[in-house]
Amino acid sequence: MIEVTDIVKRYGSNTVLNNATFQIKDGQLTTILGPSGCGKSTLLRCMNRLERFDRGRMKIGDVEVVGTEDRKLTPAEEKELTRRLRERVGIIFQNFNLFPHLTALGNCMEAPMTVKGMQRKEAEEIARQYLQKVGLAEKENHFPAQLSGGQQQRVAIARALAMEPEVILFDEPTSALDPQLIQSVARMLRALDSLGKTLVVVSHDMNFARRISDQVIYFEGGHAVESGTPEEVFGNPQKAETQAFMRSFHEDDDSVVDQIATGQPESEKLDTDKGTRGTLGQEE
Amino acid sequence: MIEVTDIVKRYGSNTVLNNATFQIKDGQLTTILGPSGCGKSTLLRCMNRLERFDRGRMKIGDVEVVGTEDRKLTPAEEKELTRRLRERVGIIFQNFNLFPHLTALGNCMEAPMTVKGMQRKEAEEIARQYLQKVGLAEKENHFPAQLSGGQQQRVAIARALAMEPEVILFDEPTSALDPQLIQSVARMLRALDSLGKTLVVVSHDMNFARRISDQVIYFEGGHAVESGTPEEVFGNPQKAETQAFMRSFHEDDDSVVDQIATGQPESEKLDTDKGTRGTLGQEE
Amino acid sequence: MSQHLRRAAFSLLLLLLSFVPSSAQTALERVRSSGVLRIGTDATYPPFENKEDGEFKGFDIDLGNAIAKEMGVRAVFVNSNFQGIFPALQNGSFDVVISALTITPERSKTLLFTDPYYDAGQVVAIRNDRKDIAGVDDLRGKRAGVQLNTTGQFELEKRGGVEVSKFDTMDLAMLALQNGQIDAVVGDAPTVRYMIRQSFRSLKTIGPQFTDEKYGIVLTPGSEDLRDEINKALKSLRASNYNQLYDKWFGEEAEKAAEQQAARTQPKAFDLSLLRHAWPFFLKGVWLTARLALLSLFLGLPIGLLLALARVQSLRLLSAPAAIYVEVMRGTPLLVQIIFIHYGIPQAFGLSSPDPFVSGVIALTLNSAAYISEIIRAGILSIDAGQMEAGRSLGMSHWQAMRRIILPQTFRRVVPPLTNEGIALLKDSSLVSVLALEELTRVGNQLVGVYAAPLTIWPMVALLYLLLTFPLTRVAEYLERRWKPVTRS
Amino acid sequence: MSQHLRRAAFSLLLLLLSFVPSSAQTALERVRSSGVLRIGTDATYPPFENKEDGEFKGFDIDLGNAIAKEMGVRAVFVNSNFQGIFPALQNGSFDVVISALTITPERSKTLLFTDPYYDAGQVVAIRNDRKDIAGVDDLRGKRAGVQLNTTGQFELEKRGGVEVSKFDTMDLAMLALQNGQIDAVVGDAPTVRYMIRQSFRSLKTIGPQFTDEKYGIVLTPGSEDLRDEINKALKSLRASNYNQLYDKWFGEEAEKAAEQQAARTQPKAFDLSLLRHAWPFFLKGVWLTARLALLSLFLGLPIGLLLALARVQSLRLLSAPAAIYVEVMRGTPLLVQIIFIHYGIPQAFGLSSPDPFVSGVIALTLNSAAYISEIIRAGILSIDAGQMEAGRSLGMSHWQAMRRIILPQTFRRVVPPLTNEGIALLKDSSLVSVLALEELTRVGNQLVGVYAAPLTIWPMVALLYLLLTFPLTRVAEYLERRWKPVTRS
Ligand SMILES: Nc1ncnc2c1ncn2[C@@H]1O[C@H](COP(=O)(O)OP(=O)(O)OP(=O)(O)O)[C@@H](O)[C@H]1O
Ligand SMILES: Nc1ncnc2c1ncn2[C@@H]1O[C@H](COP(=O)(O)OP(=O)(O)OP(=O)(O)O)[C@@H](O)[C@H]1O
Ligand SMILES: [Mg+2]
Ligand SMILES: [Mg+2]
Repeated sequence: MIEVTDIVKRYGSNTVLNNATFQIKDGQLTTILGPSGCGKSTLLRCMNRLERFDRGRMKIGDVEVVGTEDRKLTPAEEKELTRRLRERVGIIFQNFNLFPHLTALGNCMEAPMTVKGMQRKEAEEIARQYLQKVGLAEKENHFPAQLSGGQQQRVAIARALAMEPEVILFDEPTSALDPQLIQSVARMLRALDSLGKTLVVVSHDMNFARRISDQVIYFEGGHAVESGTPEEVFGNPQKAETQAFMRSFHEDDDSVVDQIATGQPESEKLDTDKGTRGTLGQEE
Repeated sequence: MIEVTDIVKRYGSNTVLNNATFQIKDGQLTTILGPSGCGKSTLLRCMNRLERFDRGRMKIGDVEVVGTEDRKLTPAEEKELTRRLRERVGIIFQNFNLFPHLTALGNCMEAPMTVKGMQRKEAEEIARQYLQKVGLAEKENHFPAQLSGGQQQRVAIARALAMEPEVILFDEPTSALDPQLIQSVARMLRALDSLGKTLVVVSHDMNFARRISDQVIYFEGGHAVESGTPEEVFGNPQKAETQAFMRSFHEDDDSVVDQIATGQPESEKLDTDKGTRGTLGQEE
Repeated sequence: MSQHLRRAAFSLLLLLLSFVPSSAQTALERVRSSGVLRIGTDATYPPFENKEDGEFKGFDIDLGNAIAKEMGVRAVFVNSNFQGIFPALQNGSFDVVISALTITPERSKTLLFTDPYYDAGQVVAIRNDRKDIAGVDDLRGKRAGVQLNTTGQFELEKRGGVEVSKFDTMDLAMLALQNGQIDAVVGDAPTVRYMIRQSFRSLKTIGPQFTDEKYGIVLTPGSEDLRDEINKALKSLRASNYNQLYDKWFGEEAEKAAEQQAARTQPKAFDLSLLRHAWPFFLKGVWLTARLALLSLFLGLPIGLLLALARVQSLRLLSAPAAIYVEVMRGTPLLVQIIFIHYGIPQAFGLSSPDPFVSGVIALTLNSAAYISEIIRAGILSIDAGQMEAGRSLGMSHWQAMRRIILPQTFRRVVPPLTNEGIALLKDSSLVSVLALEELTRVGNQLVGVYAAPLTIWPMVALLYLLLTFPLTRVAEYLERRWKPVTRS
Repeated sequence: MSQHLRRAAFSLLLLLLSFVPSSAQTALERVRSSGVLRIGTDATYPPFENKEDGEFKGFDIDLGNAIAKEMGVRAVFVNSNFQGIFPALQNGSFDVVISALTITPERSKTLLFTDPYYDAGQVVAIRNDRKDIAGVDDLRGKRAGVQLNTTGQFELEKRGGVEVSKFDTMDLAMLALQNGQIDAVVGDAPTVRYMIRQSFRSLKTIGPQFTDEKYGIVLTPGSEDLRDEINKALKSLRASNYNQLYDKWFGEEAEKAAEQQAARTQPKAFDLSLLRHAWPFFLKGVWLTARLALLSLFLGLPIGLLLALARVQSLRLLSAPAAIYVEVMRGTPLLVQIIFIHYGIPQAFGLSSPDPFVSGVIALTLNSAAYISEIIRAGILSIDAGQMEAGRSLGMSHWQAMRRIILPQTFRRVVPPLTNEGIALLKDSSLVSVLALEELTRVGNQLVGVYAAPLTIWPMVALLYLLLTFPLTRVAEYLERRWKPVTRS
């Protein structure tokens, strides 16, 4: 069970997470949707304690974290907390952060060996197994710089999975993947999910989201606007923001295509960064 | 007019581009589709002369490039060639490569000032204008590290556009973007295209591709398998590979969803890296 | 007293001998009429003369006063550092110099000496626990320490049969003796005694002084009348209270008093009062060192940058020579480079050697440039290749991308190692003392020779270097903070 | 001849005097019965003795042969470097030493000298174009150069009235003279003449030798009979062909011949033949320097690493002391640190000083660690923050991530600046010569004193340092290539 309650995170004056609140049941696959810059990555980073949030509470399993303004932790406490948190929670970064000095295989073996103290052979096996699953069996000896975007992303996935955490946070696991790979990733997530793992996936790929999630959370302006089953959220969204966001996602509805062509006014509403998002339409 | 003829590019033994051949008319918007690792990024990098290809010919406007095996260039020639090529051709990288020491604005001003020798004010104007277009007006003073994935990607787009090249190469311009932004990017591309610019877009986003392109090229195993209008390529693809690839892209067709759920055999065909792409299905 | 000082003073003297002020009166008349005897002294040589909280103290002082009294005039003391004392005497700043000056034929050529007033011979110092040495003659076949080029050394070598270890400075000899590395030390009696009292309580002097260096009062040639008058005074003093005067400063109870006094301050603390006398020397040294290091650093940076740029680009024609330059300049000792630049090259081209300072700066610059270039090169290579690609793809030339994209990111990364280099330069600059440039280290050496307290002077030198590096490191810290790359959190 | 060498040899001698081999025969009997006179010589001091392509040549050689002939025996020459020559004589490796040895009371105490056979006094050297100096007496008020602690210096100071510039080595004095920075040079006649012929053609000697140092043949105490025999031989030689022998080596045509010979080889090329004599000394120096530098580097690396790690983590308790350590160790001069570690600290704790080598290594290690730490710190900071995050997010502790993720990427980046530091260490190690350790630079200084060719010895020293740095830079290059981060293209 993951409970996030009224989390607030600021960068200087810029409030990135603004009383975000939601729950996720164990063993569920939850997709977080939302416009760019709404705080999705930040949220995941907070859940993995890569960043500390200012206020609010967060409970992952039996690990509880509170905002720094509510309670300052001693270095020792902090250390213990992160250790316990991270042995449960794995994350896949939006920008991969692969280890450039290690091969694909090395990237996946490193943590099992150092953290879990596995033997080289054992770690190698596991690493291979997951590289297999993401279809990179034969690139195992390439260094990150020798891999394509998609391949890098898949190495990142394999690296996280190799630690076999209970909770896995994916920051756009498919951004650089083609439909086929998206499917196999989908399949993988499903399988993990059916293995009782809790999955939190940030994604822009609606089809993907709709297809695989048990729960969908729509994020905007730093807080969870709406959450429910895919059917509910995609089917008949309650909140205005959600509706606006969804409307832009019905490719089969050709009117959209026209919209785009003519760049009609409603696009002005599509503002997420509080900055006016210009459209070349205006210039035409 | 861009003509690419029998281009071959190897990394050691690994042949990444394998007699790739295609044409692109001036002022057209061409989308290159294809599985991960099939050589799309490499192709773009070659078109921008960031990498040299081994054999074949490439003609962009009046600039002609031939493979290194066919003809070795003197440093002077090389220099002149890249200069002429790059003042026509701009590229947006899959991994952005923003300048970390410069703000979003700085990133967009740098080239106009150093290359075109613009005055600071002038460059600032142009930079602002394009940041506007990608909806980052109010993040202009953020450093890359302070930007979300999507925002970074948009800065990269603005940075390339600010140089106002005739040909623009996009390596997955929408990977990190939400549907709304994808639309505005689509709109932008359209507009550029209507400004007579030639656009080459590598994308995994079928809807996006179908929606905006004049021409679609399907890439696999390092060469252009099939090319034509979106209708042709998506509607009734000729080649087997294309068909297989397309099949995985009909979300409305629920059978796919089942496929995924059950992970049925045909998924074995979905192999692009020549490595067997495992599926957790097998384990279930 | 330090060789360097003596030689420096002497050369200055020769230089200034030319313009002796022509005065109507004779020296004696001047003194009589004015009723004051102006005495120059370098009050940095206890127990003969030093200043304790503004008061002149010491044997020479008392003697000066006594003599003045005899002559029925008043003594006025003028403090002058040793390098300036003869010129000052020459241009009439004072009438005589009483400053523990040994009478040497060398000086007698150009100066006027009174009769000797103090017998400062050589003595032998040993460890208190040493029984088998009762005098200089027992040094046969033993190891005796001396200061390089002092009477002590020449004496022992004349006598022979002693293994003479020559130390740059007296204090090092004393340390060696204390640590049992040598059997004895031979040197000027007062100096040795003073040192023992001050810092080497575990040592003692033995036997009589076995040579005689005599101290005399100095006047300018032409003031014979005054000289004779002073000699008269000295004679009558010897008859009267010279002895109690002597005892006051060198007698048993004097020793005791001094020892008690010293005992109170044992182990010798960091004696700031020394600074009062030493600071002009230190200042000169610090200033020279700073100039050498900073100049070389700022000249070395651009050269180093160019070398680095030459090495990271593909044209062998540029990179190869740069690589060789670095290999050679780093590979060969700076000292050799200095000697070659100052002596070798001019000789090769039949030119006369340049100003030592210039040679020094050139050598330090060319040398540091090699090291700097490697630091910068490493920085450049540490920048992600994607950055250059991005720059180039935007149409920048290799150099434009370097200048605008790579180097700005490089510099913030190489600040710490560059600071290393800057500091190293401060130290290496001490090598130019081979060109007889008196930078900080050299000055330290000289002062340790003058004062008995090595464990006071050296920390002082160290401190001054520390003070020199301090601004450097502060600036570096500032730049590091200022240029800190912005990170996500 | 170099002070160092003389002293070193002498101490060795004293050491070995104890076990003189007891032999049934007297020295003379031994020679007669064997029919050979075994002569020890250090064939590195032309024109008295040197080896030209395996052949002993020189005045002493001819003399030796002549004497043997007189005695009706055959002369056999044994080459021995100067440091070993007396011990060798002692343990009977040869019967006599003929090696341009000055007769000194010092030596007479422990060795047996024959009557003098050569008069090597002091001479004055000036520039060929100098007219106003005809002899030593004209040096009044002029600047004369001498080698530190040589008869030349003592003589001039005895006479006084001359401004004496003391140079560490004779060659520097000659260079200064040639460059017109001084008016004259005073030194041992043969040496000065030889130097002029070899490397300073623009100089000349003037006037007679104004002192007499006499060379004698050396025997061990106890071989008086042989000594007397040799004196006889010498006497009869003087009566017969001593003069032509002298002229052969020092007469006009000898000079001419030598000059022509020298002229042929002007400007003096890099004379490898010197190496033949010098290599044992060089070897010792190189070996010591290498040991000092490598030891300190390898001990300094881990310490530097720890310091760096202490500074990049958040706990002030660790980072603050590390920062201070670096500030102080970089801020203060290595020389001072060496002196304090070797003298100061032991004295403070009343211990006796450690072995100089140990002190040297400790000082160099602690000093370099400070510089190394800054280099490594800069490397760590240059790694993208995402790397640490990735490591931590996988559950690694800060230190695990450091060890496995950050440092491996760091090291490849800091190879060049670390190489800088390693090379700097090679040079800085020369400072330990203050503890009388004879590392490469010191050896160079000594040899330049022995041989007349500074512009041959110094390049040699430089070359040797170059050879020392070479492996270092090669290894660095290898590591750089080996660790080159894999890039896209
Ligand atoms: N270090 C920082 N300083 C200031 N603002 C920051 C910093 N890091 C992130 N931000 C801001 O926080 C907001 C949220 O960033 P975040 O990366 O969480 O967005 P996101 O939801 O992941 O967007 P995307 O889908 O594009 O990745 C963005 O507007 C960004 O500009
Ligand atoms: N330096 C290299 N050495 C060896 N192989 C490389 C190197 N760089 C790329 N490759 C291989 O070239 C192939 C094509 O890479 P490329 O980045 O062009 O693929 P892509 O089509 O862009 O894939 P994606 O859509 O995932 O970005 C990949 O299989 C990759 O492993
Ligand atoms: Mg994000
Ligand atoms: Mg790609």
